Amino acid sequence: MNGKNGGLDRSTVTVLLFAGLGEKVGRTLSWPWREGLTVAELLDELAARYPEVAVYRPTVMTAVNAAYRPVDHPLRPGDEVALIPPVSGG
Amino acid sequence: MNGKNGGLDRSTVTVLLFAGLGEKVGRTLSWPWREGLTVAELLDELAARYPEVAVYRPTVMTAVNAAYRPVDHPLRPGDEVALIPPVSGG
Amino acid sequence: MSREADGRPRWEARTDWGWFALTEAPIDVGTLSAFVTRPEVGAVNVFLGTVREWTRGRRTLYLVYEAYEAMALRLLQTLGEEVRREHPGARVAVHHRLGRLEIGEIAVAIAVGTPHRDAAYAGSRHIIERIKEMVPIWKKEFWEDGSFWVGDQLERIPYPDGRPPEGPEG
Amino acid sequence: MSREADGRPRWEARTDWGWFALTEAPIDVGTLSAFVTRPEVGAVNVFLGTVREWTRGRRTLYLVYEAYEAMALRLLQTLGEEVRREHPGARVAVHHRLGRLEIGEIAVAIAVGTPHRDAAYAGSRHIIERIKEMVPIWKKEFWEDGSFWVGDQLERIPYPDGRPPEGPEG
Repeated sequence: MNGKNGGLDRSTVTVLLFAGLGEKVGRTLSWPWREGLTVAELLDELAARYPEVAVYRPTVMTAVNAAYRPVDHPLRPGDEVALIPPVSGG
Repeated sequence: MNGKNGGLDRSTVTVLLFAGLGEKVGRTLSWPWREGLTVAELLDELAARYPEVAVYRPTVMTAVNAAYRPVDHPLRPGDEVALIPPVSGG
Repeated sequence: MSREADGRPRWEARTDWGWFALTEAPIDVGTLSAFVTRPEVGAVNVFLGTVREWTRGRRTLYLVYEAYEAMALRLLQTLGEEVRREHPGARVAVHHRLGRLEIGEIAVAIAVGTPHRDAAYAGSRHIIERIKEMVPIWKKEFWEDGSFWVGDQLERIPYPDGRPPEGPEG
Repeated sequence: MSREADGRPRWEARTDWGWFALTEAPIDVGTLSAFVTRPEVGAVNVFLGTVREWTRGRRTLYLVYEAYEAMALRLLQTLGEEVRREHPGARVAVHHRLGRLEIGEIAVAIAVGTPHRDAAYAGSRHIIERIKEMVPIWKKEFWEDGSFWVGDQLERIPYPDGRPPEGPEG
């Protein structure tokens, strides 16, 4: 559950995107990690690169390593960060 | 659904008893019908003959031809009268 | 009255929206839930009453259910119609076992299918409450030390002292 | 992740009281209700979410479900634990389909077994409400004229104008 991916550099985080957002941007991204990076800052960087992330951002919840986390959560290298659009299971 | 039983005299009613009451008194009785007989009067007559009917009487509901009916309901020959102790299905 | 394939008796009524039965054969949950599932249905609620072994410290060995079959079947249909009046388009199946049941067996299965879930929950709940209130079916519990018709203590509320009577049926 | 007998993927967690799964294979209601039925259980409530063909006049052809599987499975277990905290001794099974589903198929099945029925109803209702609120599973609807991720209109409440958007996915 560390989200560590053997094929990825340890100085990155893995970003997972789902549903419409995943279809538009891609389901998995590798993104550079830096000291002190938070979920919010990661979202800023992704939104600058992917306009769709900026559009979805007001509605997504965020999870780190498969658990919901607030946007001020600090990230560690190798973390798996998920952008969770409004769910529609059931 | 008339409760008419080919084997019974048309000047009788059929009485059905269930659960503990049926075990004690018998599950089916044939009882004489008379002009103007109501459910309440039938219960009076049964209670005089079967002490268990008197004991159960405060708790039984009554049905005529498979539908709940109040005790002032008049009976016709051939009717099927059920004494329904507190139910416990489900 | 008809017969199951194995000869056990069965009382049954089936319409385009409802399926009601009293039977001495085991109840199959999947068959009931499939009956109430249709293209217009998005939510199915199923309630199962199962035979519990322990009731307030007393062990049940098995149960026997008895019914006034013709009347009980008619009333189950009436309960289905009540659900349809409240939730138009609902599909309803209610099957109740009769005869001897072992621990863990399904005594009653109620399935209600509706477009949305509020109605499915409300419908199945309505039916089980009304069954326990007014459908002429009776349960006899058999314990290690005796047996007892539930409700037979001549009160409208079973177990008025909070547990089944101590003695065997008198 | 494991595999169904036919090779379809399956994510599963099972304890002595709970059984949680995400699977591309059809869900069998009887298996779930049997899992939550035990000698101490007297009431089982099952909720099924099924694939509805018509939503406000629009015809669904089929659905595709996608999930963040590891997180969804963990959260389903958490929901089971919430029911256990509220209703000690409850048994819980929750299975959710993934991949393509046809009309009438079961998308989610929730079974809760408890000694008495209030808790069984409350438990299954709690789980379906929480799934729709916070478990990372998404539904894509395919219509004759397009497709649409439900929730994707960027509002927290699907169908804010009372019906699905008219156009195909953009």
